[in-house]
This record gives sequence, C-alpha cells and structure tokens, in this order.
Amino acid sequence: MSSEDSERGSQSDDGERSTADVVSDAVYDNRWRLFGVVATLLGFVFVAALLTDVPLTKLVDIEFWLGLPYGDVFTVGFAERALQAAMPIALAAIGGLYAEKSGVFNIGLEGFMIFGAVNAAAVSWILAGGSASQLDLWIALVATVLLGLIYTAVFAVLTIRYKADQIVAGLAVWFLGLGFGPFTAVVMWGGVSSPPLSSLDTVTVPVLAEIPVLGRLLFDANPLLWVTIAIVLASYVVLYRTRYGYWIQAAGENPEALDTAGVSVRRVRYAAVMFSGAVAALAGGMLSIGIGNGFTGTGTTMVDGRGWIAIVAYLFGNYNPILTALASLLFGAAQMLRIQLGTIGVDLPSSLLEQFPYVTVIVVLTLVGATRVPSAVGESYESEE
Amino acid sequence: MSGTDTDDAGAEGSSTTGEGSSYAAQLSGISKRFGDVVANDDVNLDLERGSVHALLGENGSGKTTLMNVLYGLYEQDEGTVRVDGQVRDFDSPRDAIDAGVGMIHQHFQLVEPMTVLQNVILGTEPTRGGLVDEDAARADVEEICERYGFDVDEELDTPVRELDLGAQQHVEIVKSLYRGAEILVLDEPTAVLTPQEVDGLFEVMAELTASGRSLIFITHKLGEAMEAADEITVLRDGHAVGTVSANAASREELAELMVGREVLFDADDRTTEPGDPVLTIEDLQVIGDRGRPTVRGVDCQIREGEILGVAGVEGNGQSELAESIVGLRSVADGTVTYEGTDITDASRRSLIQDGIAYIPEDRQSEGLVLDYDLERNALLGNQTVEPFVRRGVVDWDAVGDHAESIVEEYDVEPHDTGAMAESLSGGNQQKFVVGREFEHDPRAIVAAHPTRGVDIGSIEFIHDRLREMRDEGLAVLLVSSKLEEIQQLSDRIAVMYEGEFVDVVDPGAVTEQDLGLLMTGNELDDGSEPDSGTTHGNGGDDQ
Amino acid sequence: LSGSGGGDSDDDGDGGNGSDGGNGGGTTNVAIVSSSAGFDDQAFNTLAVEGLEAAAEDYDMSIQEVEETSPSNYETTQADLASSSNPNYDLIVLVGYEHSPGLQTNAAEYSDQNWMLINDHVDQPNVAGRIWANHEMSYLAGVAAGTMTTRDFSFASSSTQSGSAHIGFVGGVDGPLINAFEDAYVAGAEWVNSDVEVSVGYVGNYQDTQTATNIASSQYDDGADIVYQAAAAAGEGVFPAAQSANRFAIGVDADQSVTLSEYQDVIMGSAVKFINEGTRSVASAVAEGNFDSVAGRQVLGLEEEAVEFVPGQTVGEELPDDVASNVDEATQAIVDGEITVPCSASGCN
Amino acid sequence: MSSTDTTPAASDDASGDGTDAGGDDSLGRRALARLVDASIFERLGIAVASTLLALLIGLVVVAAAGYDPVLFIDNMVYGIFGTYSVADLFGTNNRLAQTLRPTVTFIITGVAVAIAFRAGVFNIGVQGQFVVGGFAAAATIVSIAGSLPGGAAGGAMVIVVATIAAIAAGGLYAMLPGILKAYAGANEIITTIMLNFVASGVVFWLLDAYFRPGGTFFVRTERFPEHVSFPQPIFEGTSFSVVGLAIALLTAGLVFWIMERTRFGYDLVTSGHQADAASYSGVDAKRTIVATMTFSGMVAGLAGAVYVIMVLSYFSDPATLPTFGFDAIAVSLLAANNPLGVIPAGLLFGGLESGGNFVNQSSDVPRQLIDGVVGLVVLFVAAPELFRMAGKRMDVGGDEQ
Ligand SMILES: Nc1ncnc2c1ncn2[C@@H]1O[C@H](COP(=O)(O)OP(=O)(O)OP(=O)(O)O)[C@@H](O)[C@H]1O
Ligand SMILES: Nc1ncnc2c1ncn2[C@@H]1O[C@H](COP(=O)(O)OP(=O)(O)OP(=O)(O)O)[C@@H](O)[C@H]1O
Ligand SMILES: [Mg+2]
Ligand SMILES: [Mg+2]
Repeated sequence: MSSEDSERGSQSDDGERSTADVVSDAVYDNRWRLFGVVATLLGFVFVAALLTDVPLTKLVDIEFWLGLPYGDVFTVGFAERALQAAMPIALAAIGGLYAEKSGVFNIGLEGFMIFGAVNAAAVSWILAGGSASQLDLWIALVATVLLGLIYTAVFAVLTIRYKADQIVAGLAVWFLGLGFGPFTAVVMWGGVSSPPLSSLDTVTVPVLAEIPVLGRLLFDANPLLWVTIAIVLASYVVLYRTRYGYWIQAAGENPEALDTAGVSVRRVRYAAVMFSGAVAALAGGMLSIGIGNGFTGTGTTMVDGRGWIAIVAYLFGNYNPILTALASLLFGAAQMLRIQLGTIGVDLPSSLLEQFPYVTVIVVLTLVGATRVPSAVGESYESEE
Repeated sequence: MSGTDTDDAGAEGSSTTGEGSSYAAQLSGISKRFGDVVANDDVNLDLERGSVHALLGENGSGKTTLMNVLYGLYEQDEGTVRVDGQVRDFDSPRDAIDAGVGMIHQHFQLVEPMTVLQNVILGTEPTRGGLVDEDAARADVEEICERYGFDVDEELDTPVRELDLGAQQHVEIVKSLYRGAEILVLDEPTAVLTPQEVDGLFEVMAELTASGRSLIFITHKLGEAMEAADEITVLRDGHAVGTVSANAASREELAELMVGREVLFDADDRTTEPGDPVLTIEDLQVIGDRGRPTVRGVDCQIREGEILGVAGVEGNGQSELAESIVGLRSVADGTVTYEGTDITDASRRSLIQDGIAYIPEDRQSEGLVLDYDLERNALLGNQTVEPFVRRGVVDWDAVGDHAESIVEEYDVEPHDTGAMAESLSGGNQQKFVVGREFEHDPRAIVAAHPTRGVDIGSIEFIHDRLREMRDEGLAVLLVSSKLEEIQQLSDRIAVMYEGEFVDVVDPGAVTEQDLGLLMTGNELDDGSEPDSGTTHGNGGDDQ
Repeated sequence: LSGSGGGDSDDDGDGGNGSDGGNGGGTTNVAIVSSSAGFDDQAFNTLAVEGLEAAAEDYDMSIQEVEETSPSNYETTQADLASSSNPNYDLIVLVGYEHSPGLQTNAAEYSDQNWMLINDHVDQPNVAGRIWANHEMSYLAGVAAGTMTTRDFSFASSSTQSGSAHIGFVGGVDGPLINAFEDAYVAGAEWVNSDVEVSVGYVGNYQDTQTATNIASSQYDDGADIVYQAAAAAGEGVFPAAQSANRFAIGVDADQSVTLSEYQDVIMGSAVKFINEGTRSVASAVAEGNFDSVAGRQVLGLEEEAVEFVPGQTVGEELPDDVASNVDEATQAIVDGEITVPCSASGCN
Repeated sequence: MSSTDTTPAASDDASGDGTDAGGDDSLGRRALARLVDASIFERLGIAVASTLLALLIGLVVVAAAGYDPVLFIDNMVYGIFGTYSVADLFGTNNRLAQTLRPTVTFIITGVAVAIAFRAGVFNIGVQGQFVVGGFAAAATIVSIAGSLPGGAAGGAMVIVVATIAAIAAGGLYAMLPGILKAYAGANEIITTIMLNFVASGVVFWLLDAYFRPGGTFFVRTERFPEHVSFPQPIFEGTSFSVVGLAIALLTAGLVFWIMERTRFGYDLVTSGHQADAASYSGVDAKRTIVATMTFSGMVAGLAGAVYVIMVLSYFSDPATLPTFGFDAIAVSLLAANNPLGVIPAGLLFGGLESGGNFVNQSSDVPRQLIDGVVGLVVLFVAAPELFRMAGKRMDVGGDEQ
C-alpha cells in the first residue's frame, strides 16, 4: 500500500537521502493521489457543467480544452497565492500531526487558530495601533505563539492529566474560539472585527529574486513562507531522525513500550500537544497580521474552516510532514484554481466549484485507501502504580 | 551510549558489586495481595548467577506477579528483593533496568510500525549532532546479534509489525541486552513459539548464561522447564511449593507439585472407528494477508469420529487453512464440501448454523470480547442460534443460563458470569472459549492451538473433551504447534509446509523428530529453513 | 428584573401600544436583531445600528442590540422580543430578508407590535418594509469603473491603464442577492464601454478576508484596473490587494474611504445606500408616535436619493470630470426609466 | 493483527488487535471507554458541576468585561426554565419551550452520533446528513403539499412522506462514506468532514436553482403551508411541539433497545469493541460498517426532518444552520454514547442554548461571550476526572491494561 510504504520508507531510510529524494519518492508513492486530483478536476468540471447549462458537447470537444487559456490560469501569481493559501493550513496541520502522532487527537486546531488570529491582531494593536512596524508585527507573532502555548497547556493538562475526552475537549476549544475570539475583539475594538492592521512586507532577496519563476515565488515572498518551509522540514527531521521523534511515535503507538523504556509518556505528549497549539496559533496570526490585514470575527471568523482542512491535510498526508505540506498545497492550489477560472471568465456556479477540494480528497482517499491512525490515539495513559 | 559500552559496564558492575553473593537476585519472603487475592505468599527464590531458573505453575499461581515485583512494576507487600546481594526497592521498571534487570513480558512491548533497530534503542538512542546515530546503534546491535546468534540483524530496518512472534521475541531480548540487562526474566516465552523456535530460544538462553547472565524462565511446560533450566521453582496458589534441580526432577513429580494431585499422561485410547467423510477439501488455494498464496493446493478428508492433526511450523498456511474452512477467509481456488454440500464460499454465519465450530488461535482478539462480561461473551457466535436469539431479538436470560452452564462444566475461574473476560487468565479465557464452541453441539470442529498458553490441568481437560467429541462422531481438524499434543490426539497427522500437505502420517508410526524434519521441508529441499521473513505472527497474543 | 414579566407574556402583545401611547414622553424602546452576518459586517447591519443611534440623539430612546446569527432562531427571537414586557418594545428592527419567514407569522401573531424589516417586506399594517436598490448603486459603480478603466489615471502609487478595458468584481456568496450587484455592475460598465471585460469572483461567505484578497489579486494580475467589492466584512480584503497591485477598488454600502480610511489611497469611490437614514426616520417616527406614517413597503433607490455613488475622499478630487458626468447621466436615465437596470430590488431573472 | 496492518481496508477498520485497537475505530472505542464507567448519577453530577464551574469562570469574565454578573445569572436561569419556581414551570411562559426546542434536535442528532461511535465508526458527518435530511424533507413538503388535501389528515400524510424522504436521504448520504470505508479503506473521519462541506454547498445550490420563490433574494424554499406542522397541545405558538419531543424520546428508546436487545445491535456494538471478535462470530465487518453509517445517517436525517417541520417551516442556506451535528458529538460522548444518556445530555445543551439566547436578548452581554461560556461547559464536561480529583483514581476502560 503506497501510503504505508512511503511512511515506512522515510522512517527506515538511512539518512543518506536528501529531502529532495524524499519528496520525489513521496510524489512517486503518491502518484495515485496526484492522478486522483487531476481526474477529479476533469470529472468535476464535467458534473458542474451537467448541472448548469454549459453544453456538454463543448466539454467532450478537445478543441475546447486545448483552447482554454491555460497561460492565463496557471500564472506565477496563481502559484504565489496557492502557496500563501497553503501556508496557514500546512502549519496547523503539522501541529495536529505531532499531537496525534503522540496519541492526542487535537481536533481543536480551528479554535486555536482563531485565538491565534485575534491575539496577534490584539497584540500588534496594543503595540502600535493600526500602524505597527515590521518589528512590532514580529513581536506580536512571537507573543501569539507564547499565548498559544499557554492555551494548549490547559488543553494538554485536561486531556493528558485529567484524561478529558480528546474529541469533546477539542470541539470545546473550537466553541471557545468562536466565542472568546470575537469577544476579545469586542473588548479591544468594540466590534467583532479589528480595524485594518498592517501586515508583514514581502522580503526580496537581491540576486535570487531574479530567477525566473522560482525567484518570485520563493525569494520575493512573505517571510512567513520561509518560516513555514523551515518548520515543515524541521518537523520532518525531528519526527524521523531524532530521539524525540521516536518517542513521539512510540507514545502514539504503544505508550507502554515507551514507558517501560523509561521515557515519560506524559512529558512527550505534553510537548507534542503544546507544539501543535503553538504552530496553530502562528497559523492564525499569519492570517490576521502575517499575510492578512486585521482580524475578522463575523460568522465563522476569518479562519473559516482552515483548521478542519488542516486535520484533513495531515491525515491525507499520512502523518508525513512533507506529504502533509504538499496536501495543504493541494488545497491552496485547488482553491486558487477555482478563483482563476472565475477570473478568466469560466462561469460555473462557485457554490459548486467550491466543493472541488473536498470531493478531490474523497476521490483520492478512495483510490489510495487507508490512512493508518496511531493505535493509541484517544487513549489516556497511566503508568502502573 | 552504545550497546557494547553498557555490556561492559554491566559486566564490570556485576564483577565488582557482584562479589557480595553468588546470587544474581534473591527474592525473600515476597508477599503480594490484590484486594483479597493473595497472588504471592511468602515466596522465596534464589537466582544463581549464570544459571537458568525455571518458574513453573498453573494459571494464576503467581508467577507473573512475582516477576513484576522483581521488575519494579508492582510494590511487594512484604519481603525483600536483592540484586547482586544488595537490597533493592524498585519504584519503576526504569530502576530495575538500571540495576540490570530486564523482563520480556508475555505480551511484547514493541512499537509495531517502528523498525527493529528503532525499537531496540528506544529510550537509549545514541545521538550525533542532535540526530539519532542509527549507524552507531546498528553496529552495536549487530554485534549483540552476532554474539548470541540472533537473526534479526537482517531485519533491522523492517517494521516490527512484519516480523513473526518468534522474531519479535528476539527483538525484545536484544532490547534488554542492549540496555545492559544482567538478569533476564522471560514470561512464558515459549507459549507462542514453534518447536524450532523453542530450540532456537534455548540455544540463545544457553549463550546468555554462558556469558554470565542469569535467567528466570516462566512456563507451564514441564518438558521445557526440565530441558532448559538448571533449577525449577514451582508455584501453586501463590506459594512456592518446592525448588528442585532440573536433572533431579521427574515429569510426574513436577506435575504433581504444580497441580497438587497426580496427573496421568495417558496415551490415546480410542474406541470408535472413523466413518464417512464430513469435510472434504479439494485443491484448496488461499491468498494470505500479504497477498501471497499461503495455502497452495491442499486435498484432504476429515471423517466422522476422527481427529486430523495438522502439524507445521507456524506461518506455513495452517491458520489460513483453518480460517478458510470456517468461512473467515475467502478461497482463491478449490472447493470445500461439508456433508455433501459445497461450502467453499459460505459465510461464517451460515457455517455456524451448519454446525462447524471454530476454536480460534487467538482467544484475546477473536475468541472473546475482552471488555464484555462472560454472559455477553456467551452470545458471541450464537447470534443466529435459537433460543438465544429469536427473530433478531436476544433473550438474555437464555444466554445467561448458557454462560452459567459453560462456567460450571468447564470449570472457568472465577465462577461468575459477571466477570469481565479481560480479568480472566488466558487459561481460563481459553476454557470458556472451548466450552462455548463445544456447546454449539457442532458436527465438525476446527481447533487452532486449543491449549496454547494453558496450564496442565486445563490442557488435560480440553484434550479429554476433544476426544469425547471425536468419540461422539464429530470430525475434528486440529491445528497445533505442539507436536506432543498432535501426536496424543490425532488419528492422522497431516504435515503442512509452505502451503501444502507434504505428507499424511500415522501418529504411531512417526517420532517427533520425523515430524520436525517433514515440517521443515527436509524431504523437499535439504535443510533449508522456511524463510521466516515470509511468515507473519498471529497477532493478538502480543496485544 | 427580566424574570418578573416573562411569566405573563401573552397579554403583553398589546403592551406594543406603547408605540402609539408611549410617545407622549417616556423612553422609546427599540430592539434590533442582526442578520446572520452579525452587527459588525461593515454593511447593512452596521448602518442600521448607526441610524438608530442617530435617532437616539434626537429622542429619549434606548436600543437593545440582539445579535442572532442563526436564522433558524429568528422566528422565536422575534416572538420573544414582541412578547417582552420589560422593556416593552415600541419598535423591533429586523435586519435582512432572513427575517421575513418568521415575521410572516409574528407580524400577524403580534399585531400590536411595530416592526421594521430591512431588505424585504411582509404585507401587514404593522410592518415597515424598506428595500434598498442595490442594483442601482451597483450600476453606477459599474459606470464609474467602466469609465476609468480606459483612462490613464494615477493617484499616489496606483494607476489605471488606458490600454485595456478590464475591471473586476468580488462578491460574497454566489447567490441571487450578490448576483444582482454583479449583473447591475456589469451592465453599468458596459453602458459606458460595451466591450469592457469583467472578471468575477465569489468568496463563498462574508468573512474570509484572505480569500477576498486572493480573488482581487488574481483579477488585478489578469489586468483589471478597478475591482468593486460586494462581500461585506470579507470585502475589506480587496483593498490591501489593490494597494499591493497599485490599482483601485470601489467600496460598498458605506463610503469606505471614510470607514476604512487606511485604504483611502486606493478607494476610487463607494456605492452607498443610506440604510442609516432609513432606520433613523422609522425610529424617529415611532418616537413621534406615528408609526403608521412610515408603515408599508418602500423601495429606496436613486429616485429617493437613498443610494448613490460617492467618489473617494482623496482619490475623488482627482478623478476626471467625465466620471461624475457619466454617473449623473446614468442616474438621470435610470430615474427617467431610459435605462432599465438588470434585476430589481427583489430579484433577478 | 494479522488483519490489521496488511490490507488497506483492514488497517483502516482495524482493532484486529483485540484489547488495543489500532486504526481510527479505536478513536470511537476510546471515546466511549472514556466516560463509560461513570454511573448515570455520577455523570449527571459531573455535568452539573462542570456547568457551574464554567458559569463561574464565565461570570468572572463577564464581570471583568464590565457587565453585571448577577443579571447574567438571573437571565441565564430564567432563560432556561422561564421561571424561578418549579411551580409554574409549565406555566404560560414559553421559555421552557425554548429550552426543549433545541433539546429535541440535540437528542436525535446525539443518538445518531452514538450509534456510529458505539460501532467504532467515526461519523463526523452528522451535520451534513442532518442538512441533507432537512433539505429532503423540505423539498418533499413544498413539492407535494399542494397536491394533497389540506387539513390535519393531509398534513400528517405530508409529514410522514417527508420524514421518510429525510430518513432515506440521510441514510444514503451516510452510506457513501460507509461504503468508501468498508470497501476502499477511505478514512471516514476525513470523508465525513468533507461531505459536510459538500452537503452545505450543493444543497445551497439546489435551493437557489430549483426552490427559491420568485421575488426574494433569500435562498430558501417556500414556507410550508400551515397544516404541515406538528400539533401543539401545549406551548402553542412556540415552534416547539411535544410531538417533536416524543419523537426524540422514542428514537432514543428504540435505538437503545436495538443496541441492547437485538442481534443487529449486538453485532454492531461488538464490531465497535473488537472487529476481529465480531467477524469470528459471523459478523460481516464491511457490511456492518455500511449498515452502521446508514443507520446513523438515517437518524441524522430524521433529526433534519423534525427540525424543519417543527422549527423552521422552510429550509434555507445550510451554512447558516446551527452546528447541531457537531454539538451532537459532545452530547453523545457526554452520554458515553448511551442512547438513553443522550436525553439528559441533550437537555443540558438545550438549556444552555435557550439560556444563552435569553441573555443575548435581554442584556447587552455580547453573544460571543455567551457562546464562549457554553464552550467552557463542554470543555469541563469532557474532563470528568477533574471532578473525581478527590483522591479517587479509577481505571478507565480506555486505559492501558
Ligand atoms: N493486576 C492484578 N489485579 C488483580 N489481581 C491480580 C493482578 N495480577 C494478578 N492478580 C492475581 O494474582 C494471582 C496470580 O496472578 P499471576 O499473573 O501472577 O499468575 P500467573 O502465575 O502469571 O498465571 P499465568 O500462568 O496465567 O500467567 C491471580 O490469581 C490473579 O487473580
Ligand atoms: N486487570 C486485572 N484485573 C484483575 N485480575 C487480573 C488483571 N490482569 C490480570 N489479572 C489476573 O492475573 C492472572 C493472570 O493473568 P495473566 O494475564 O497473566 O494470565 P495469563 O498469563 O494470560 O494466563 P495464561 O498463562 O493461561 O496465558 C489472571 O488470573 C487474572 O485474573
Ligand atoms: Mg500467563
Ligand atoms: Mg502470567
């Protein structure tokens, strides 16, 4: 089973292989996922057309497909935006991945992201009102991460120390986020949304930025892109190459084995869960002051389900940080593709097109098969007397 | 730190501190109670350095508890634990490990998706520049395997879940050695092993003692105790009822000590002659879990009133054969006929109704729902059987009575149908499963390892029942890795190797050695062991 | 204490008479229930509250804001407020058509209660329905955009290219309400410039500012000079996109070059509707004791000067005159019925 | 685990390994095991304690934010019971109805979740199935109500048909992820979450394209005719009907009976505990997964029908519906996935909902603060141990043994 293989491969390989190899392998192992994505896209346009009045003859007509202005669709800007859309999802997903690998299902990612978003906005506002300097913003982001740690510490104590049901507690965090997130805004700004706030400037690396496409994508980008990439790679290395990574996996698969090996399962889980909260908070802060311009607290808030997508992303990425990042990118790209189509005038009802990423996931999972959840997830662990 | 370092450190440790006594460990006057259950009562055990000390006893006699005390898992109520002559009070396994005590539990402590190497070094990973230094670790582990002749060094990068139980057990031992264990406790290590694997284990044990390590070896099996141990301590109801030296002891004597009464090892005294075929299997082919054909063209007949024993090294298709007959595994090719009707693709449920009983090889994950009480477990497999279920509705009173009768007739401890299956000892769990299946009043029985991990008293009992059933004219297919058992019970023995019946022999006409040869395919191609990599463990027992 | 009254709520209905009787002084109690977007949508909810607050400055008026974002609760929320006797509300303002199914029952059920319904109407004597002509103001936004996209205009760091006639539209939910904005906007642009290209994108909700930014960026990338947003709170995301693309945007509902002054440099203008004026007048009437004078359905459009296109605070000054002239011309033509704007105040076909 | 980690399907609906099930179904099992050993009374106590603690913390926040905590409590209590004296609990006030109205939906959706979790199938898609069911009911009503006779009889007929349609729709919509899990090994946690989004989007589109009445922008169906509604012997004019409550209680009771007393129930629950033991006993694992999901979805669909008929009387943009399907997970787990336990649990959530609404209507405390306090209640309810701290350490079923 390809997904299994990829995971196993990356665990057992001998350290000689570069990340590039890992990624290419990952891509190969997951060729079915990729195939599924493409297949779904086509099938989707088809169905959407069926449901609307676009003549099907047009869709079966090769000319039509060849005729599409792909150049206008797959622009550098498209890639840029896809990356940006993927960043917060990837970060939160990495966090969730760590928590779950260690045996704690953090279904509260969405909530932690909301808190992160509002806290980042609040801190930067306290620091400098609407016109925060770049430094202020970075300070705010750091503060957000710290606050995230505190919030998840509570969650961790409840789920680990007091054996709170992880799913209910996670849902509770979501409710708390939806409630206290906007409420914080009300206290700060008198409304559930913040006024416009400044966000991080894109940083241009002199020479490298000249590289044709990659240059603009990677070296003329929001610095948080680099942070995200760094975190993704680091979390991959930590998980599969360091003892802490081993412990995290053991804690999630067979805590007893870890315990009899003399490592405190609880400590490992605390660390993993708090990490998940910290990065989720960062992901939220990214939305409100990193790449976005302030917090919006109406409805489901500006986070708007990204935390849920993150969970799907890491399950989809089979708990492999790199695959997870790619899965997040898939979501970002899918969403941006819908937008591009609209921009160039392909007029399909977007209430249907919006479903594309979700349906993709379902189809791909059906093609790829199981995602193996760590055995001990959801199970609180108590070492014998 | 690396395996060898600890080895040396450990060795020194014992030589310096060890001068204190010739005993590696001494348990004196240990008592341990669980509520009103007295698991250990004033037990003494002295472990000679560099020797194997067998701990013999029936289920629930207190063996595991005693060892859990030594390993720091339980705190004794009374008594003292000495290691290397010094009184120790372990609060956790970690302390015990640091003091050089290692324990291989009945249920292995392995992280299935992680590789062998990662499992061995878990918790004591050597690191270079923050990263785990797998190469250094690999070297050390390979050296250990080298020294004691473990074969897992080929498998270091294989996820543990892909190893069979024998190999997993080796991983556990290597793990303890890597952590520098001087004293090794093995809790019923042979319960899940094939004869060949058992021999291998005994060789390893010899190596270990030769290198100055001291072993405690828990078992139900007299033969093993006498073969592998220097001294044997027998526990009964939490008391140490005697310690004898292995070569001085006799089977009968030990058995009597264990059970507290005389045990007769009767040969088979069959009365009836086999009748018409009940199960007919033709060119049966089955695909295993790893997508490879594991049963490759088996032909045989099981007749009324006969027990057909299937001998073989585990992983040669016996499990798949049994499962496909009882309808738990789909048949790739060939046919199974039951009393004239083709049941090749029949569902388990319909076969239950047709009266084909199945004693699964894994009581813990299949035979019982561990967090149901015995009453609810009594319905397992009876969901379509009147009077327990009528028109889809369960009659719990009927089920309850049924449970009562099983517990009574098969002497399941505790005599309480309200007890959780989980809290029963494996032996009693097995008795309950056997009872439930036999009470189906079946016409054919497929029994897989019906006495695995069960104590002598229960074994005797289960064997008798099987014979009764046979004499009542049932057809019995018996799969077991205990050759002794196969020979005692079978009317014919089919030897299975790499998915085929290489021979069908008369139990009277062959010795265990002959069987052992056949089982390892010796007549086909000389001496080549079946590749253990392709075999996979029957899980559950290690859960 | 709230409890005291609840017990005998049934006969409080006539307490609603307060609207007639209570005028002679005493406090006028007004409750306002939000739409599912909530009060801080920077759109009609916000404006409706503003209007009431304005009225509260002229009269002795107390305002109870009830934010209820799940329409399934509206029917009971309405009933609870109508039957409340502490206070006994003289007017209940309901923001958004999501309230109409519930009000169909409650207006009859609580016939003495005065209701104001925004963006829809229920045909009962005790209901004042006010519907703003989103399509008309959007048409004007289209006219302005259509005019500017073929000009070489620059302000601060932003500019438009005369070469291309290309504009954009960012909507909230791809449903009939916003479709009306879109259709009218497109029509307005085409009225000026028949071969103008319009890129269209929908956020899918009214709060995901990030997606709004991405849509706008995509459209600017594709060559759009000006993007008009009709996505309530999410729409704010369009303006930073305009800033980083050095293009322009058009605000909606309120003059967003004022409410979001941070973006003044890119907000060319806004399509505004004076919902605040609507709620103010109705609330005042109630305070005066003559609700009847304001009851009934009113469509408020260009003719009533209830909607218009206002140039941005700073960019506005610099805009070439033909923007203003085209807008005025179109306005006149619409009022005179020479132009028929696609869609109506109550739907498209 | 011979069955667990080797084949995709198996490794997904794992738990082959007896006591310590791998695979995501262990989530369901652990979730169940978590609260399972708390007695009914203890759990009630826990619920009360956590509610009080949450309210306490909520009050601190309320006070800190400068609102009147006393009034808050006062409103909350009044909002839930509509009175301060048990005497006129059933008096003319309709607050109690406001409490029971959401309770009905919480109970039915909670039961839907309980079914799946009991069988170790992790159905996070109850919200989507609820939406689909509600839509099916509404669509049926608006399409056939006209062509059938009016009056109570006609109304009843329409309601029955619509309810059947909803149950079927919900069941089918849940069957899909069931099939994908059973036969393709697709993780149902993911597929059901995805299908929630899809349901919302597609139903919105259908409403807009085929059901929206002319002359309104509001994406919704026509309002149902008067006669298509539950009779209201008491609490009239409150969009709560005792009939709805009766349906909820009957559903809970029936499902309980099915689980405890029928073969189907035994097979289902056994699969949840130990899939291998189930198949050993002749249960077809794959079919049971599909059956479970379908059963769960049917109940969710029923919830949708009861909701639109009793509460809404029309159907509109699913995105604006309350998140009953998610709250239901909390409700069910709070009740240890016991269909009967779901009743008090649903009542608790109903009370919080109604109390919150009242506070929102009658004070200037921001809605979001109230939602937050509700979140706190759920959080503490999730952690019974917190309230068992008085020394007593109990070994919970889900733990290592
Ligand atoms: N954790 C426990 N809780 C309660 N009672 C226990 C526990 N462990 C052991 N006991 C009791 O102590 C007695 C001895 O148990 P123990 O596990 O030592 O038996 P054993 O010799 O290992 O049996 P077996 O041969 O089946 O392993 C049993 O009768 C059992 O009832
Ligand atoms: N959690 C528990 N609670 C109560 N008793 C227990 C518990 N765990 C084990 N025991 C008791 O410990 C005794 C031995 O348990 P154990 O699991 O070691 O049996 P076993 O070794 O599997 O039996 P066998 O040797 O036949 O396989 C049993 O009698 C059982 O009653
Ligand atoms: Mg044992
Ligand atoms: Mg034991």
